[in-house]
Amino acid sequence: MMTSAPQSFREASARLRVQGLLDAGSFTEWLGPARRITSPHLAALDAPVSFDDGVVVGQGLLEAQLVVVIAQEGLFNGGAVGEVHGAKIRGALLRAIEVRARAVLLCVDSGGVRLHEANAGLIAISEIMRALFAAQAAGIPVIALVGGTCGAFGGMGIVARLCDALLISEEGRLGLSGPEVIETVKGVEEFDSRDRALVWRITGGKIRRTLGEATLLLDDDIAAFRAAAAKEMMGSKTMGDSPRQRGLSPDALQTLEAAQRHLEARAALDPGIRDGQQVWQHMGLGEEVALMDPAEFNRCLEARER
Amino acid sequence: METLHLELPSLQDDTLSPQTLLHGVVSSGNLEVLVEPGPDAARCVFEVQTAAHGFSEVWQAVLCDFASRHPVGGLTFSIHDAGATPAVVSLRLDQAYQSLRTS
Amino acid sequence: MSMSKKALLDRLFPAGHEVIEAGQVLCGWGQTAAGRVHVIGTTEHAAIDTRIALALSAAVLRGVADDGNQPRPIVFIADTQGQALSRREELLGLNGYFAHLARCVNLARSAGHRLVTLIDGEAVSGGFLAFGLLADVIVALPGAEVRVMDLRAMARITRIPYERLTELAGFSPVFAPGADNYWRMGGIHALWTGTEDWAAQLQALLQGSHEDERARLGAERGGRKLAASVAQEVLHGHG
Amino acid sequence: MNAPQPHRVWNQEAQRRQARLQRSVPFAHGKEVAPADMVSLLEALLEPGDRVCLEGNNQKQADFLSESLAACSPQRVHDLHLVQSVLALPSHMELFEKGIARRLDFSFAGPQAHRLARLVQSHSIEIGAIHTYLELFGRYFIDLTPQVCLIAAQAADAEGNLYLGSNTEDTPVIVEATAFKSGIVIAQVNERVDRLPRVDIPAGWVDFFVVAPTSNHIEPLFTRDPRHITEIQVLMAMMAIKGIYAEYGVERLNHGIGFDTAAIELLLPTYGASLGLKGKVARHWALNPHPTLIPAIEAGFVERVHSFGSEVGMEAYVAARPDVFFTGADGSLRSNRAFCQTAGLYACDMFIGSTLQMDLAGNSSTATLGRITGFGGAPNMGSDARGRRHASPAWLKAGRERSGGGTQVRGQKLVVQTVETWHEPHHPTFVERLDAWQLMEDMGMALPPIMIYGDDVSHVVTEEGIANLLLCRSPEEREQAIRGVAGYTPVGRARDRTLVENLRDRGVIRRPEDMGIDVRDATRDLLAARSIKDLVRASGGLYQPPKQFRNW
Repeated sequence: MMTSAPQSFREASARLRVQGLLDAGSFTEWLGPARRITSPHLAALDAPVSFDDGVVVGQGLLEAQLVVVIAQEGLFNGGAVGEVHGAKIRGALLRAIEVRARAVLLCVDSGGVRLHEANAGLIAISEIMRALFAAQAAGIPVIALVGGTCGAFGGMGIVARLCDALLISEEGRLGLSGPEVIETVKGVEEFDSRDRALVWRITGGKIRRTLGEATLLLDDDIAAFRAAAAKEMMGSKTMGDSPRQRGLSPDALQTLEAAQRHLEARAALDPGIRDGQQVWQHMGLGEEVALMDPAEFNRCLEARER
Repeated sequence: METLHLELPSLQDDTLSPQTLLHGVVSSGNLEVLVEPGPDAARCVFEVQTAAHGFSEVWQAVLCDFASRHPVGGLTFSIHDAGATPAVVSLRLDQAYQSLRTS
Repeated sequence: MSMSKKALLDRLFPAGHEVIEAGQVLCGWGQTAAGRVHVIGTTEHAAIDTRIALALSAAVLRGVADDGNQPRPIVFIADTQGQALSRREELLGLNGYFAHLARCVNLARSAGHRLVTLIDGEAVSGGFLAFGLLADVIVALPGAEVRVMDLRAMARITRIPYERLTELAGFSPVFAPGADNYWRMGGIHALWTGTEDWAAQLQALLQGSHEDERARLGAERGGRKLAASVAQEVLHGHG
Repeated sequence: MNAPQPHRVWNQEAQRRQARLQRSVPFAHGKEVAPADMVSLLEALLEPGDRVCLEGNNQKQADFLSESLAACSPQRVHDLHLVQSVLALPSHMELFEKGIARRLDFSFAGPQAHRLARLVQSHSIEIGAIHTYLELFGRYFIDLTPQVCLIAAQAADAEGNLYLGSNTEDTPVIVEATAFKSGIVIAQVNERVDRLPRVDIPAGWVDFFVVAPTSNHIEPLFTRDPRHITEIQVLMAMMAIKGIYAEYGVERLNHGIGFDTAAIELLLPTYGASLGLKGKVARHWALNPHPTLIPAIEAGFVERVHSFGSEVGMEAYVAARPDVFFTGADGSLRSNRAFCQTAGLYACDMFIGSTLQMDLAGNSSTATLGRITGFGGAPNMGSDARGRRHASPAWLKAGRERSGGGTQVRGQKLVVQTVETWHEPHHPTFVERLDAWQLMEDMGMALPPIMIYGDDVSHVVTEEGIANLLLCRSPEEREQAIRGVAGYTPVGRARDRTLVENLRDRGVIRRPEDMGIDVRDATRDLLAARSIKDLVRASGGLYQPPKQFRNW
């Protein structure tokens, strides 16, 4: 009836994201909701459970290429990782190796560890990290997609940064400790979590892209995420010519040594810089940054990076 | 959590696809509903787990209306509810039914 | 260096060690019966910030580069209260520094370094995830506190009464702080007591598999019944 | 014979004013008072028992003056009688807690509703009455004229002329009542400038001004983030637009604030346009500059808006749309609460707003136990003005429906309540008895604090449908019409199903499907903006939302 707006990635459920990212009708879910593998730990605390424990995993096609897709549901317990939830992600990463997937699409939408099963969640995230390394070692690129309501925080903020590419929307957030936690412990002067503009200048898609932590800034549009993920997948090396292999590769060491220098340089930024605004000022960018749309913003940064 | 089991008469629609379907999300004021084939073509089964206590009468009323509004005989609806209002419950059930028809 | 850390090193490496502490970061070597091992870690319940994360990753990279084709084991001493809580650190992308550290640790594993973590003091949440928890073998020393969050804070955030949490913590290892809980869940391989010969025990850990066996361990020990089976089902199941 | 009494003095008020000014001399340089001297000045000129108006509406607040008053010694300043629109600041409450003020006549106490109720119960405060805005403004000229008013303005010049900027709000009516009845007018300003953009209050009406250390506080009360609009609210907005706006051809209207009405504003340019309603409904508004109205303005739906006050972040947008908004020569919004309330009461054909509770007679209230919120402007907007004489199609049609085919001598304002049947699992909107009755008993009030009287309500919109109360012919029908849209609340489940179906057949109750609305179409995709960022885009970058609403 009406001309429909682009389908918001942020507003879509994990299931709808999966549907929109993959070629139509190509998705097969593993351990789907009908299996009812819910969290016994939530139930023990009389908290609501979900049929898929808040994460959808399976395989499908992206531009006719076999991919594994993992999508956390940010609205269920803040997308937090519990025992079942974590095991599903780990299993899916390992299965990507088995089925020789062309890539893994990891839709991170999580505050980190689920407190109701905190110990299981913490170990699970460590296991996810190991499985992710294994997939990468097998030459399968893992692409993080961040644009949900919870962003990528805690252990899942680390996991997102382990991926080969990180696609983020302006609404997406990426960090370690949530602003509320910092405010609670260190006081409102350190971090006013109610100042949304500040929160986004510290953790939001634009500043993450500016610092090179995100590969690309995207519109809040599932189709934009799909197109960017496909491009990343096609641009990545295929299994045959992967530089990642068992044993010490001089390549890998040098890459990490270069990353070390890069991160050291960033940490040496003027200690007075505590706000994304200052980072942009430091780069000679002004107020105009705020209203630039993602395409314009990527172009602006690419021009500087060249 | 409170649980509720309800079996209600309803017409059957043979054209509905027999696959299972999950609709909605368990988050504050919302619910998820899993639709699956049920045991009896003339009845529909509801399994509800809800965080809101003391609302079994309201649930009964909402689900009765739903079962009489649509031909959902032969289906089972399993619901995890995190405090949805009856309006949201009805809407999600209607949407789930609609998805069944179009999938 | 604190007396306790020095005593720990003396006990682990009676044949000698040379470990420097600078800004809550430990770095050096210890002598075992099987040869030298790298010692890398944190002290005084360090809140891991970008500086510490960079010092740790630099130490790991140096170890990998120096050893070349003769990778020696790395012993991590974990003593961390978690990640630093700071706006500037978040702005810098602390999670990215942790990811980098994790990559370096994984590089060391790929290069054939055996990785052993000894928890001496505290091991909390993000600070633990970044390096200690990634080792091939993880050991809690006596008095080690391992946790994500204490129960009072957890009660406040989850709005579950504290009394209910403490009651449940009595029989479930899944959320309450405690090295023994992590042992039951397979996240910690061994709990050492005060009376054993730690040098010999460490020695025994310096060889072994690089596989991640924690989920299986958790199932065997009964503390984590689903992680292994669920991952296996996803890996081999049919939908 | 009534001969003039020989000894009667006819200018006692003016003499008293002179004495006050005399006592203030040491603390002022001409009209300008240093912030540090403000407490001394107030202590010098105020007298126990004075009627004081401390300007503060739900937007701008004379916060510095309020804090200064609260810092006065209760030995010197006490038993004041406050006559003011809104109690919003903690310092307002301190005045009563310290005994500086004792009696209160007011309209609204949203943020301080709990504290106010506690003060009433501990007898620390005497409440004269809780008013609507127009009522209180009226009494400023009859029996509640302030002796001293403490107001807020944007800027002053050296002589004491004042510029009010976008938030004129209550200032003119307060100053008018005070200055022309020998009162003292004291203003706090954000800045002193050599030349004002325009003079809103002439220096001759102003006795003192102070440049406050920080700019006066303004709450962005009328900003609703479209992110939080639900599908249910979209559905209700569709019903309201198709079943009421289109049906009656409502051209002149006021919206209450809330997500329900924000949804309507955001559906006009999409759903409304698809029904061909552009230019036919919602053309003239009495409304604050709601950011959610931007898409409808840009789409050409909205022709004119007059405002009670302004809204933070809308300044540049308003200045760039002078054909739509009332603006001064300097470009800034000209708002005026008293005039806009009058406009809402007499010149609008419809009010639509939400409430927390409604009873079987259609009476509604936002009062809940332990809170005295008061009324604000809704009762004026949401009432049929019996003084109205001019006709319009919407007014005539509603009047025809009410008269039921009898001789029609008047029209009827459309007063629409749009509510979800439950606002939370344990809080049904429809109730047998309003909490307001209990509150009345607890607080010793003369009447229950009812926001909108049931006999003024023309329509109730819920997710279940629309009840047209104009068509009800008896209290029983009215009750069943309300039950018939009350969903699964206890009130709704106690409906007489036969009677309700009867009412549906007569069009008294209409379900979405009766209006040709497919519930499946009610998705957030219909919203012309789904985020604050979308609103900024729609405004061409002119709307500058406050930081708590931005994510950039």
